[in-house]
Amino acid sequence: MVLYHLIDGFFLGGLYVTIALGLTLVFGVMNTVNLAQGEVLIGSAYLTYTLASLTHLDPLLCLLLVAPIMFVIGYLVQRLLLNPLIPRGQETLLVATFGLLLVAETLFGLIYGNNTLSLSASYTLTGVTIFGDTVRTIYVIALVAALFLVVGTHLLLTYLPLGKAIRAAAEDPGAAASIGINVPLVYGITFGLAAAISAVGGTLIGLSFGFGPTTGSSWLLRSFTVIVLGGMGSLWGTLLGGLLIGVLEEVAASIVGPQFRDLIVFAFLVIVLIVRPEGFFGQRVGVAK
Amino acid sequence: MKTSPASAARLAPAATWWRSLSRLAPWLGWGVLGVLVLLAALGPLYLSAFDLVLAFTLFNYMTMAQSWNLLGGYGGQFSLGHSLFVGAGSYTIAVLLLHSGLPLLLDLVLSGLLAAALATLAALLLMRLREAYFSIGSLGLAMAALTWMLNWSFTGATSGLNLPPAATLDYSTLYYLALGLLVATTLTIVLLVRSPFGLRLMAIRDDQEAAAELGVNSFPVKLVTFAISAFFVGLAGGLIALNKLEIEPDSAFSMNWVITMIIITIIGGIATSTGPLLGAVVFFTLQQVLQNSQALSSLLTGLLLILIIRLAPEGLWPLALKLGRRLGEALVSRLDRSGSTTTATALAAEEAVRGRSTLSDG
Amino acid sequence: MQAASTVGGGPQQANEAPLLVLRHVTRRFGGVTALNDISFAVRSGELLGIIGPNGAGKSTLLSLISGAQRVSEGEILFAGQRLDRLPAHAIARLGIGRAHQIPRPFGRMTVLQNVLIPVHARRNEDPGRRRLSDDAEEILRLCGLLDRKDRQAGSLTLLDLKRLELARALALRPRLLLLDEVAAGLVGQEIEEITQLIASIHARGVTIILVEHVQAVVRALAHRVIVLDWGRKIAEGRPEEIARHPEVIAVYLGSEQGEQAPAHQTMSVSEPAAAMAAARESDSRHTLPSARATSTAAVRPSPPPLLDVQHLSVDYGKLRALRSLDFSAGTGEIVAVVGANGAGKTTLTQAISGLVPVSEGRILFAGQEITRLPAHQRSRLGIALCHEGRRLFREQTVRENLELGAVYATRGATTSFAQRLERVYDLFPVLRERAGSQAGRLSGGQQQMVAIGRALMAEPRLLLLDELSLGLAPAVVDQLFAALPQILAWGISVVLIEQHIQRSLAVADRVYVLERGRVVFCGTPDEVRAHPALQQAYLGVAAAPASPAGSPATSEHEQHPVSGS
Amino acid sequence: MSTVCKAARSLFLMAMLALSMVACGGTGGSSNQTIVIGATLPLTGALAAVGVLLKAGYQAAVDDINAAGGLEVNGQKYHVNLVILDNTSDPNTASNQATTLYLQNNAVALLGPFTPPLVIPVSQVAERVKRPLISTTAPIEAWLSARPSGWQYAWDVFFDEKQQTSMSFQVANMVKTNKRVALFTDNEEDGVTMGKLWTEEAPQFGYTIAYRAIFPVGTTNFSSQIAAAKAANAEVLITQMTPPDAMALWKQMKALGYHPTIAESEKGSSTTTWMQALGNVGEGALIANFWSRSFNYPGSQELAARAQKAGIKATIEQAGYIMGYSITQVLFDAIKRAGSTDPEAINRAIGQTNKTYPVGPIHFGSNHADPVQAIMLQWQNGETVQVYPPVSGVSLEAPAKGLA
Repeated sequence: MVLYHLIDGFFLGGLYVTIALGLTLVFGVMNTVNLAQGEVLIGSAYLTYTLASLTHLDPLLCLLLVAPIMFVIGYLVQRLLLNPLIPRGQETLLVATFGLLLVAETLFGLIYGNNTLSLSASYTLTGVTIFGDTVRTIYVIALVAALFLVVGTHLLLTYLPLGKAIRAAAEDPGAAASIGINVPLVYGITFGLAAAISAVGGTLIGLSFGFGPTTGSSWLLRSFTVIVLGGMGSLWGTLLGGLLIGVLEEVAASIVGPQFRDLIVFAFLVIVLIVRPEGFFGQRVGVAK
Repeated sequence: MKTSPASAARLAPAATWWRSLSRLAPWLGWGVLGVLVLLAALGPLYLSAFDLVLAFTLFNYMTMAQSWNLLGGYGGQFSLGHSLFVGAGSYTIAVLLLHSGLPLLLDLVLSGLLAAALATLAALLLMRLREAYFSIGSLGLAMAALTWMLNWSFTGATSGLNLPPAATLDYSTLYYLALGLLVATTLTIVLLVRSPFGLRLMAIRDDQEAAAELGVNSFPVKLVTFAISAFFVGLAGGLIALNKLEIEPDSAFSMNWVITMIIITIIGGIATSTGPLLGAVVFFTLQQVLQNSQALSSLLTGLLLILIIRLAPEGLWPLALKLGRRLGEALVSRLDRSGSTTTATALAAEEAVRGRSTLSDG
Repeated sequence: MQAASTVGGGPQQANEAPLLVLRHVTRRFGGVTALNDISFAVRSGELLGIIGPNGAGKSTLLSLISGAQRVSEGEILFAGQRLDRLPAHAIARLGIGRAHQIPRPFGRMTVLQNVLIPVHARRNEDPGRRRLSDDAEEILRLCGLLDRKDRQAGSLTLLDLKRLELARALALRPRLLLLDEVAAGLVGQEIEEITQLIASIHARGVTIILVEHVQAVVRALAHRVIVLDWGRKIAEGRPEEIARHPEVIAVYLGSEQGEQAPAHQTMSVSEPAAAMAAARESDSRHTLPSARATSTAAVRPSPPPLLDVQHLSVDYGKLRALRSLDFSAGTGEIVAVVGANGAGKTTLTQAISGLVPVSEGRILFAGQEITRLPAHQRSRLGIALCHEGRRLFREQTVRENLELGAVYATRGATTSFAQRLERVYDLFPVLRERAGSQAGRLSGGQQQMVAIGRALMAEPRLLLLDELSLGLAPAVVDQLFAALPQILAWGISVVLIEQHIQRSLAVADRVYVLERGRVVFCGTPDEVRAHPALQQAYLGVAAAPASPAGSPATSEHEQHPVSGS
Repeated sequence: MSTVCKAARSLFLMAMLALSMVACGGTGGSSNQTIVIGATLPLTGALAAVGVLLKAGYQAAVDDINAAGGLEVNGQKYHVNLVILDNTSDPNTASNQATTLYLQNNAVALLGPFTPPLVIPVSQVAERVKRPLISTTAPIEAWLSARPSGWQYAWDVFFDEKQQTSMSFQVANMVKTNKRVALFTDNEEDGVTMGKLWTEEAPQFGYTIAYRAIFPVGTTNFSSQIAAAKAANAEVLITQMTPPDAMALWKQMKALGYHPTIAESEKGSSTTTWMQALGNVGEGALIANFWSRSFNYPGSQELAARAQKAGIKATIEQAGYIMGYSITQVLFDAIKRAGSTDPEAINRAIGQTNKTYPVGPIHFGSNHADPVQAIMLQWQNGETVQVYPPVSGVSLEAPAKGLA
């Protein structure tokens, strides 16, 4: 049974990675905590839902369109709203993203109603046998997606000119600007990229569980735990943090009972922050290799 | 008042008039204060039961935002965990009323004290964290407390507690309690901010390292600020429980409390002592007017927040002061040019009073 | 001022046990050793000067004493008590006050409130609130800030902020005062005022450690001087001795050029009296702008210059950093910009490259107006900036840094990426070897090469080099300067900011002398060498520090016409 | 000086507010010809699906009485004004809105929201202002325990949970199982109360609780618990959890290959979103209710038809509509009987209710609660049908089709 919790938590952790990655990217590059991350996730799920019910395509296939749309939305939000606020400091950005959270939550309710929706696909109802235990196929897909996203983001940041520009802008916006990097553009792209990555996380949430207008905040809290554990803004830290939180949740739930699952996760969040605010793995995206 | 020397010379009569008004300001202030205290104290005489309930809720909003502002505004510690203290206050008074024979007022004070004790503990834990880390840490603590309360059978777990019917106070008593708490909170915070302690607090906010090199020990300052802020929020939580008579974790520890405090403070003006009061009026009015369409209400609140942070990040109160001062100056100069200082309107007088105190509005 | 009565005594009482002792103090940041095995003692009532080039570790040293930073090794004793284990606030309450080089006011509080903070910190002698605020006002009067006590600290001018720094440190009623470049960014009258202020504080018996770039101030005040270079103590002695110390000369002037220009060296360093005389001869800055106008017109190249800066003003909040400044650089030129710290050199390069907004004036580049263009677009037009402090992307490799320089830069480049990379590698062969290393792991000299290389990768038409040799060993500096002719040969114009003044004069076609945000002189290196304005601006020697000046308050009003707005 | 100024300014604002309150105070009054009835309902948020059904039911009853010329009290016809506020499923808001409705809108009585977390705070307000409230919520036990001294002004109509628990096992008895039960309940009031009852009652019917899971609302991943239930070889599944959580559980049981014979989904499958979200997986889920098409109380079929026309198609949703309609009628009858709009009189009259309404006979006990008859429904082909007590033409599908 313990082995089962480990395995299940591990795969579930993959899902957590996909939801926290966007937060990591934004914090790593812009030093901003995006309080509306939950709404980015849920918004993507709604978009996928709309597209899937219009076209009857597979939700994961819909991502091909949803991710670019989320990219554009993220880009525009950053350029039009957040970018002018950057000089005013973190607090201002916190409040601005908080305003976005309120607006987005309400809009979801107005547009889609308040019922819990979920995305359907054949693989959400099947399992895969691993070491003799059955794990939901969608979790396996999530883990693969997580690995794909982390490695992909890493490659992008490391090898593509755009990625290098992102890292340069993260490390020293002034120096970056003076070698020809359009820093606001890079920030906008980063935010858009984070939103596009979150589109994957959001769609996976919709497939694995369900979502309503107000579900976002619980995923925001989950994401916080993941990135705090991994070291705020660290790419590989997010991967490790997500997997660890997944395992921790499942194992803790099995030991002290599922009703204490959240208590343990939040207590863990606080303890990690107090003991090692920089997290346990690695450094910020912008400066991490 | 930033009239340049040259223009001041040109506008001599009006400027004199202006200055003499400013000198009158404190007396004007005392006068208005007296009238208002009287008006508020006599509330139950001319207000309906429903108005009393509204005022009760509004006063609590003001108290909570004011307290949050002490830590978040003057102290620069952007707490996302203040819901914890609302819940702690609510639960303390409920538990005491149910299990102890202590008088109600003492229970109320104890609920504030317990919140303060919890805050001291929280401050010890979160002391090292700054900026986003502090915010997330405080949020984590509040969420941990909520999940704990959801499972604690002593406080009824998810069902929560029901206050004994004997604890039912009439609306005018609740009104006076909330009013008293608001006045006490505002006075305490205004005095505190003006005291050496307040100076130290703001110095830490502006530059903790520089403050340390000038002999400011940030540790006790942060600790006490956190405790005081939580004390008043805890008292407000106790009052809320006394009004609702029924509490359960999800609403007592709801994130909505801290969200409300932040929205009110930001809208009204962070790190000003009038801002939270004004913000509460704006927020509460919006809530009441639009209570038939909650969606529109929260949509507008969100948009208002974004607009404020984008266009007037200091908040409405400093904005109003700025506009008022500009208007006042324009009026003075116009009056002076036309040479008639006789038609001194009440409006201009008020602007003068307001404009004068901007400089001191920390 | 109460300090006099409490502390008592003055420089005369210097025989007792030292007030402050540093023993083998070392401070490391990660792999970098900022201070290496520093030992010295300060007697009660002494005024100790600490000098050294930028990056020598002076500010770090003060941070260790004030407790803002922890020592890595060694110990610090104050009146026999260990300081290095105490938190900063406890050290402050022992009576150690510090004024920062870059003022750190509590910007949202008033001037009086700023000063009240340290006044309240002296709790053990609390004689009641009324007395304390009287005390604060007394200190503000002493520092010439009394009439501005209700202003928001964030709205003060630089001089006033420096005064506020001093006032706050004094309000601790310190036994030991740590002054970090209090005169930096000030000139002439202002330096004089601050010097007098320090002298009067010292006369009241306060022991002072003075870190200072403006040597005139050090010379006028210090009993003893310690010279730091690159974290090491290289000399210690009386000010006159230090001025003749060969290693100090090397540090300030560079070994090679120091020999090549013996005449100048004699004048500027070895003979302070002569320097002062020269300064007096030049009398005041106020005559200089006209001189500047004529000489600028004469020297300005006849075809339209590549870079033409007209009446440029830059403000940082209330502080005007550049004042209606004219500047130009022609194709194929090396233009040197010299001036004291805070004269506006870095601001000039940043304004040209678009990193700070321009308040007034225009900037033309290759005939195109770029005044309002964002930084990255200017870079793409061919303006490359090599930042002070290098500002490499430390976690990325050398090659990645170079690539980043190329990818987003100049449009219409004539050479291919590979060609440019080869050129940079040929220029600095060591970079080819270290191509795969993380930039942050290189030595300072190599990092500077990467920084220059990164700027060159854009195939710029104008290269702005801000503090080319800052904190580098002479041998490395030689290497860097040797690269300049090659860079010129590629058709790149250079604007050079360099603290090794003789070196920059040796390579420059033209020289601008900046002082307090203005061009006070412009001409060929020879003209500059012959002109006393250089000494005035670079060494900050204004009128003789000893002569008493008028009341600070009145002169302040004349100096800052904008301060009231 | 500025301290004084500041305090003065603060108070000035308060005065402005006080004045504005006085100004607003008079607006909500009722004319002689109008009776105001209020309701704070969860029209958005987690419980919105049920809230809109109750709203439609309340509104239909009020429309009917107004169409008939109004409510006749003491020979005079009153127009009924129903004021409905949306509490976004938030207890704090519900409490505030109840106060508003009573004191500001001068509602003589309130119709209730739904579920204990919302009904209890509103009931407390009713007690405080001493005006009646009729609500419908399960479990009654949780509602009763909230005020040990007994409710004076709040009334509740719902089926009795004891009856419901026994029914769960009686339904399970209809097919052959190993009588091992996996019990999933969340930690909300109803989950806690019901979980306890099922655990207590199981032995009487010869069932063992082979696996018991308690978890917070909002739990998303149930893999471990499902694995444990599977390992415990439980063929009977009983759950009481919110719709989102129940849907997540059902999907995951399907994915992980857990095939219970009996699968009861209390609360979770109470609206058509169940089938919309789950598709075929939701088939075969059981849920207790108080009304089905087989009921033939006066007016009940007509109401069902009206609900159908209003877009409320599933039987289980029509039940909510009919319940809403019925308790509104209970209130109207009480007002008529009271012969005045005095809340005290109305409250007394409610206690005397004894009549058959579309939802069934209603008669309050001394504890202010009325247990109506419970029945068991099963989702079959996207619709709920009554499987217990058995009706002709319908049979219990087991094992649960969606999970098989």
